[in-house]
Amino acid sequence: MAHVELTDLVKQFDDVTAVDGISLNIPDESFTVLVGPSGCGKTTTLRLIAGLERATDGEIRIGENVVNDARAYERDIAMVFQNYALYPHKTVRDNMRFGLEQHDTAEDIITERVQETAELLQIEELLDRRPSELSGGQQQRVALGRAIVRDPAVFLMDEPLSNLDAKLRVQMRAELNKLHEELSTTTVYVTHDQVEAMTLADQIAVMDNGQIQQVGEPTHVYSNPRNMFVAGFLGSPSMNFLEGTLEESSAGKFELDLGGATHNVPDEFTDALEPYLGDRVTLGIRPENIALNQDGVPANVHPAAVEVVEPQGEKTVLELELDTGQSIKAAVDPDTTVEMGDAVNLRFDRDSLQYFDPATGESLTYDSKVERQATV
Amino acid sequence: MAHVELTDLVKQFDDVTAVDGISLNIPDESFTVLVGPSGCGKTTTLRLIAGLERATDGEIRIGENVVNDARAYERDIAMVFQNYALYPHKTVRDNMRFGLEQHDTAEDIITERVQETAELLQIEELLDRRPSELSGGQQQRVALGRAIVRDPAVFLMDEPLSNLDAKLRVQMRAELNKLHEELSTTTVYVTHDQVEAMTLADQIAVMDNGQIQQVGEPTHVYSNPRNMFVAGFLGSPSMNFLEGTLEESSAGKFELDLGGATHNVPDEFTDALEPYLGDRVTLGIRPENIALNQDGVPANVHPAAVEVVEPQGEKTVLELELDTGQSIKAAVDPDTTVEMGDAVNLRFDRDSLQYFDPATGESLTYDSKVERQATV
Amino acid sequence: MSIEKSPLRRKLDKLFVPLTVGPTLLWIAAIIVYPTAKLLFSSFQFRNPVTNEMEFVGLRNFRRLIFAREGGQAALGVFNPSFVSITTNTAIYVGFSVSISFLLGLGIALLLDKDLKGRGWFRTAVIVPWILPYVMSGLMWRWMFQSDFGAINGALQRLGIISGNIPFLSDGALAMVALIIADVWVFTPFIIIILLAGLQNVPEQLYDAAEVDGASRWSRFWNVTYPFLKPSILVALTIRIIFDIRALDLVWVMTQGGPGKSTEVWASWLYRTAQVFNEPGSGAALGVVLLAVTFAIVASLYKIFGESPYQA
Amino acid sequence: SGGSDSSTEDGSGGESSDGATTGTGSETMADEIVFYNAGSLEFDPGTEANIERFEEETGISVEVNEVPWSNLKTSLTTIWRNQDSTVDAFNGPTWWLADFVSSDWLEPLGLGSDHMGKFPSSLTDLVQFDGQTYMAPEFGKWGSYLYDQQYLNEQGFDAPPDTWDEVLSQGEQLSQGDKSGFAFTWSGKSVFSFKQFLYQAGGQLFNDSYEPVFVEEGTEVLEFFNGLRERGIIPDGMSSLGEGGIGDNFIAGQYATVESWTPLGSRAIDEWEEGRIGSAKPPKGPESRATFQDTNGISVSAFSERKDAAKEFARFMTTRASSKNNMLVEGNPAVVPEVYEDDEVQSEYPSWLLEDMRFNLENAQSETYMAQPQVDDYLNEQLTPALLGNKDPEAALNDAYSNIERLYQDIGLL
Amino acid sequence: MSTKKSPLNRLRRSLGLETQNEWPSVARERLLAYGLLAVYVLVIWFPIYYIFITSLKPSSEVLSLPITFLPQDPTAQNYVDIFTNRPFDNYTINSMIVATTTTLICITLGTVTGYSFSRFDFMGNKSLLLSIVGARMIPPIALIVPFFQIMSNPPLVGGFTGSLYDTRLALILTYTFFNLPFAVWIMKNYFDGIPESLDEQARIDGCSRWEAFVKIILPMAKPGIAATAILAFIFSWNEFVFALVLTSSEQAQTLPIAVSLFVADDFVDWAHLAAGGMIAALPGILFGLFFQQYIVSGLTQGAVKE
Ligand SMILES: Nc1ncnc2c1ncn2[C@@H]1O[C@H](COP(=O)(O)OP(=O)(O)OP(=O)(O)O)[C@@H](O)[C@H]1O
Ligand SMILES: Nc1ncnc2c1ncn2[C@@H]1O[C@H](COP(=O)(O)OP(=O)(O)OP(=O)(O)O)[C@@H](O)[C@H]1O
Ligand SMILES: [Mg+2]
Ligand SMILES: [Mg+2]
Repeated sequence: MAHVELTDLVKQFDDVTAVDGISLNIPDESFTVLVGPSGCGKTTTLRLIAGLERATDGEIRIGENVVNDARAYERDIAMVFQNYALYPHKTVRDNMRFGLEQHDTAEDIITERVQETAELLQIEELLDRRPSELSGGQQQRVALGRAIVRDPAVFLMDEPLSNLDAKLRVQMRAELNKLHEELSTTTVYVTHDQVEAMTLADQIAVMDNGQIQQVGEPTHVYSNPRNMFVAGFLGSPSMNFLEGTLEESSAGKFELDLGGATHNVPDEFTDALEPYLGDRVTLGIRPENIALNQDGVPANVHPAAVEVVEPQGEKTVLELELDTGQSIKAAVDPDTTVEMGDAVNLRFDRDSLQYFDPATGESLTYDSKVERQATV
Repeated sequence: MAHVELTDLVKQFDDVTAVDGISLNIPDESFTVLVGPSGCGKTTTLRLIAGLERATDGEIRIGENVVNDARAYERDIAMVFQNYALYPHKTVRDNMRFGLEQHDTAEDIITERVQETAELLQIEELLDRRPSELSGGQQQRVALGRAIVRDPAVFLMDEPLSNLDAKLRVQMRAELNKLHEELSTTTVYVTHDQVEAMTLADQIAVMDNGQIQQVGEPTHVYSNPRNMFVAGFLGSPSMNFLEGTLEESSAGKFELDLGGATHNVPDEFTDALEPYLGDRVTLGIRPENIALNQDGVPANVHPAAVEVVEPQGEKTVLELELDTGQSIKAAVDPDTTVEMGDAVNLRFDRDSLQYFDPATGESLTYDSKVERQATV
Repeated sequence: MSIEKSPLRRKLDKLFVPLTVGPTLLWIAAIIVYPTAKLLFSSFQFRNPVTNEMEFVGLRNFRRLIFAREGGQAALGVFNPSFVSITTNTAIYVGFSVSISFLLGLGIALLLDKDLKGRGWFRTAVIVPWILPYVMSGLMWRWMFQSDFGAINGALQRLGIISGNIPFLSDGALAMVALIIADVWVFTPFIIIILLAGLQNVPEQLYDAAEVDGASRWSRFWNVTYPFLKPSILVALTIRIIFDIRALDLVWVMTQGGPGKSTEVWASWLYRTAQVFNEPGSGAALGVVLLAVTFAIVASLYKIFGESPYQA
Repeated sequence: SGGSDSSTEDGSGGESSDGATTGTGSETMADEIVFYNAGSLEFDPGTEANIERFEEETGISVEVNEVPWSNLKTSLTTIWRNQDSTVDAFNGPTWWLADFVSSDWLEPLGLGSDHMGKFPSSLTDLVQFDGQTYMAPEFGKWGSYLYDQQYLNEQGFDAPPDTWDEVLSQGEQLSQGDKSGFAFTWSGKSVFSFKQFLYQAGGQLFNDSYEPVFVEEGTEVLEFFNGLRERGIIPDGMSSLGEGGIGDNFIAGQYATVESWTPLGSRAIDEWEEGRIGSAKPPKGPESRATFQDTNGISVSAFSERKDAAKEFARFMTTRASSKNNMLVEGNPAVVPEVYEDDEVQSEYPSWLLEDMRFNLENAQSETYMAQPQVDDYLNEQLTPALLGNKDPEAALNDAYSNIERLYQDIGLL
Repeated sequence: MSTKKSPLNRLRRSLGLETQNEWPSVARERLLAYGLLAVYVLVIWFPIYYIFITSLKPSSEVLSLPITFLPQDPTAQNYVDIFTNRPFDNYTINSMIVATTTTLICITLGTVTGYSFSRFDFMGNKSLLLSIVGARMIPPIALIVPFFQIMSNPPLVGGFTGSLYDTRLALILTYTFFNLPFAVWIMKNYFDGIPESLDEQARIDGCSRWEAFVKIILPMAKPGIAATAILAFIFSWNEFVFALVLTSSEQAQTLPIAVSLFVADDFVDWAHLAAGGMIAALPGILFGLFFQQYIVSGLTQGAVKE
């Protein structure tokens, strides 16, 4: 096992820069998840680590060695491909044996390891079938098995659950979790499913446009996004953004003029926002941090009209129109009884407020929030 | 516009009975959603209504007419296919015009209707493009437009959103909702996505094995499933089932002996469950109706050990093992601080309890619950 | 809602399959089934050149075709030497040209399967020999091999490799070599196209998976490429062998089976018997044998390469 | 058509007339005929020139249809089996006559002895059946014996070998270095070469009652070849050399003597210096000095609807004048002996060559026999290994014999 | 990252020979592949080049030594000759008519039948399709005897008694035998690739089966039809054996026969043969150069898909 270190890594395809200078430290035994929208360079990063692509620039280090020039078969890694990439003409057993055979492992060790791994994944009875005779979830486990059986320095997994239906996905996610607890092999995991990212990761790296936007613990990143991209990318329905002008009220408090409504900035952000007085500032608030407040405390309460009510079973999502004309979503308790056209007052949870520079998208309050959390 | 009525409809393919005698009333202007697991006969039902398949038995009525023998082109319906089925060699405009032309609509009316519909769907600027030049969401709207422009008696939609990514799906779902408000065309909608089903439907029909298991308003069906299939099918994570023996306690109360733990049946179910005393009974409880109760009131509190913690952003899903060894899931607030291995007490929300006959899967308390709700 | 009543439109709709499939089936029956039946029938007949009548002779045509003629009686068990030598020629011709063009085609297809710029151009350049008329190709090669003014002797002499001219087409063994070269030239493009299509069916990710599994190039070929190529190999070999067994064009315009009988193959023998000797019965018998051999070869190829990687 | 039957009868009775009034309803001659030629007319400039003359003089236009040589006999057979009248006349070798005549597909040409009398009897025998002429001989091709006078002189011979024995004895001395003493055309034509030597040996393929009789003399022929090969007199690549190759090599000075087709003489005259080429009568075999002849002639279809014009065409193309013209234009040796005395011809060719050509013409032999292509094929099949020394001559010929005999039994001739 | 802009570097980049972004061994192999392919292409095109220049040489140059690899005195005379002295116009017209008609029949029947096989589950459709595919396995030469017999003496249909021997019709009928099963198969596979939901959508839009097929599916099948048509055309245009057997005069003989006529018993007129050969080869070369992708797709649809 080994840690992986990427330094200023670049991968250029003809006219596309798929990976645009990323640096990322993947500690030994960690479970690092790469997330990001489609085309942001997640797969390419993984393939660079695997040695399936050659880096245009930068350095890849696995353990102590710089491996830029080593081919995939010379690196001690195992990869789970998005669509499994099982050999369709080989049995499950032979699929699992293949990698070991290629590494000149002794016959009895191969047999033993395959048997062990199959037991671990509960696929012993499937060993003599071909991939086409397996269900999606079983194939998935075989793909995992093929990687695990090798006991490599690093696991790379490229959206390994993306083809499964919701139920199976939840199951497999749990199994992956257990597996990592057991084996502790350094793992780099790509997904575009946030729930997966949040639940599996020790460390999450949010990518966009070939660059890493933010790295950190999942819950940390979720509640302290560095910029609007990260803020908007994580969470569903995604964070609401309201843009306004930052002003100082007669009472010396800061407030955001939303053009028809006013949002009062909690005091703790005053320091951080001071430099931006008079500028345009974007307020971010997650739907689940908005509460309906029909009787309402006057401060930070925004009147709005209910446009769409989407009961989703465990929660109900409301689409609302603020008095300012802006649209906003709120996720509320399923037993909340509102109907289309109702007028409601919204209360934003003050602990969950975020402020961004609308021009650059950078968070204006990241540092102060993180500091504050650290002191709490 | 028209209502659709299916009576004892059967469709037999060689040795498969895809639709096995369903009767369903689809009221005029309603939005009826068919849900059910893969292969349960949803698509076949839709195709029967469309006239793309011929019924083996039973009757299909659209408006006042029995249409069993009418060919697809003779029924006044429009269908949106899962993969849109846009004509790739025609422009958006011609895609939309085609159906009207086939129905010998006057040229000026066609032009007008296409224009109106395009505006409604905000695809005016796309009218001269080909489908291959559109994004998935735009294609989706064109497919809808092609159906809408016809102003048919009935809309049929077969998993029209299944190819979209999560974000776009949410958007499109909202648009469909608005559209139906505006046009009020009778719509039959197939999906296997529950959120879609819950949010769109006036009426939801849950199918399994070619038969309709339950029909009703979405929230009604969600909270009052007729059987374990419906109960388990709707909701994610799905409902927990705990099987035990129904006994009468010394206090004259009913309780379920779960083999090591006891669950107290609320009094309101006593009447309904009376006949099953001494029998095996399955208790159903949704994960979101389970609360952690670390200090706990003794009644209906079940001690459990936390096995997996899956923070999912807006909620955290726990996998727990009851003292009885049974596995159970709970969905709790994201700021709940539990860790693997913690011992907790679970409290089941008594309003949300369901009781089933484990042999037939039928709900034992459906009638009494529905009655009670009616009186409230 | 309106239910349109248009009986004709409905009726035509119901007759869709009979109307679209019927004519073709009748046609195919007429042009394949009927001639095949007639072939069988003719193979039991003999045309008497004196009376010009077709006489029924039972299995005589087959006996004479396959068994020895000595003593005026068909001696069972001893093969007709012509049959043996022509069969040998056919086997040499088909065997060498198919295997050479297969290996060459596989090589070129593997090269073309690389991610090359201008691959379309190469493919165009490579495909052309196959779409020229075989007659023109045959004559072209006859011209290339012509002993005095042919380009091959000319070039070899100019390069100082040979001094005198080599009589390619008038020496039995060399004529066979020339024929095989022409055949390889004509048919390799076909192999290339089919195998290239097969290569493109190999899921790219399996190469990646194998590489990650530590497989060398050779191992990747056998474990990934080959299983996916098998169906294409099957098609390429089957069609190629059938083509060669039946190919008269090249042989007829290049050597007419000569010199002597050294390049006579089944196809040219059949043509000679049926047309030049005007002995349709024997020709038909040979045709029947050819059909049987073809089906046997196709069946055995399917045995060897038939399994697709996705089959259980 | 009913007309064809009656005209066949008519023709059989009108042998001595010149054919001007055959058939019913054909007082006026058709102004067009269709003529099937073997291969492209481009290779028959003599024929082409004569056709032009015919069209000019008679006003009948000739539509020439070229059929690949290997396919002509089959095409004609097909056409006639359907009693189709598309062909009026064709040009082909004498060997096909037996099959065609026995099927009643050819129209007697009604050429009297005034026309036929100018051909040598060896030739008229070939084209007449039961006293009727079915083909008008147009031009011929036969073996001629040529030698390199200069080289023979250098080796101390003033004359070429005159008999097979001399070919063998002189040959050894004449074969030195890359020079061969004797060569003859072989490739693809082994049956023709074989027949030529067979006639020189006094044999023939069939007797009058259709029995194959070639084995005895044929064995002598093959043994003669064996002698040539064993003593290294014939060139090594012999089996591979066709007509063109033999000619080229002879012109290149690789052979002392050669038996080949007549046109090679003209070529040597053109390409060699004066006096180097010599010509002689074919070496005498055990019984005769005969040569094989390959004569092309013109026949008329029994199904033609324009028989009169076609017959006139056949006659015209084979007059003395046409024969001469053909020889002058194309170098095809005339089949009319008188032509060799013509002044124009004499001025074109040396007299000694003409003399030998005429001798060959008059002493040529040939046969017409049924199922010719198959018979030739059976022979060919055995001759090739025998000529290469891979099969015992007698065994080979016996195999051919039994195959041919069986064929004739099948046909019902034996 | 520095990217040098010299033309050589640009070429190396565009050919994928640079190593910076790729494993050196991959770039090396690619260079080798270019080399091998170039050699192969040169070798296979040399004979075509040689016969082409032969067609531009006067006969005297063709048969003179030493042979020349560039025509000393290029002339189009051979081409003029074959159209004036020889009826190449007739042969060309015959070839056009035969190939075009065969192609039309094959694509018409092949398209409708292929469509039905692709879309309908009718009685015995599997085995019918199998027998159509199996028909492709029959070596045509085995059938020259019956074809010859049938064409020269066709079975009585509708009182017709004539012979089809030596007519273009005979060739057309015969060529459909090679091409129709192939056409059905290619088109069936092609239609399989067009989602059936489009037909259904059309029917929902108010089309009958026929209208859906003609108005929606057929326009989409154009590339498949083109591939089928090109292959059928080339096969018919190039066919030799049946043309040799079934025709005997310029009223029906096609170009391949015309070219073979330059081969006489003992002499070949190479100069004119080369010119005729180039004429016969022209469609093939043009199709190959401009429609290569259709040929490839037709062949793969027709062959590889099982
Ligand atoms: N071989 C290639 N040649 C050219 N461009 C490529 C290649 N591979 C990837 N790209 C481009 O690089 C960018 C990043 O691709 P990558 O596959 O890494 O995205 P991703 O983050 O994995 O996306 P997804 O979530 O859709 O899988 C994309 O714009 C893609 O089009
Ligand atoms: N044309 C057909 N021939 C035979 N069986 C069929 C046919 N169409 C559907 N079936 C079978 O009928 C059953 C119901 O199919 P249907 O397509 O209606 O399912 P579905 O509910 O739409 O499933 P999914 O969610 O996977 O689309 C399945 O078992 C299917 O295999
Ligand atoms: Mg990816
Ligand atoms: Mg479906």
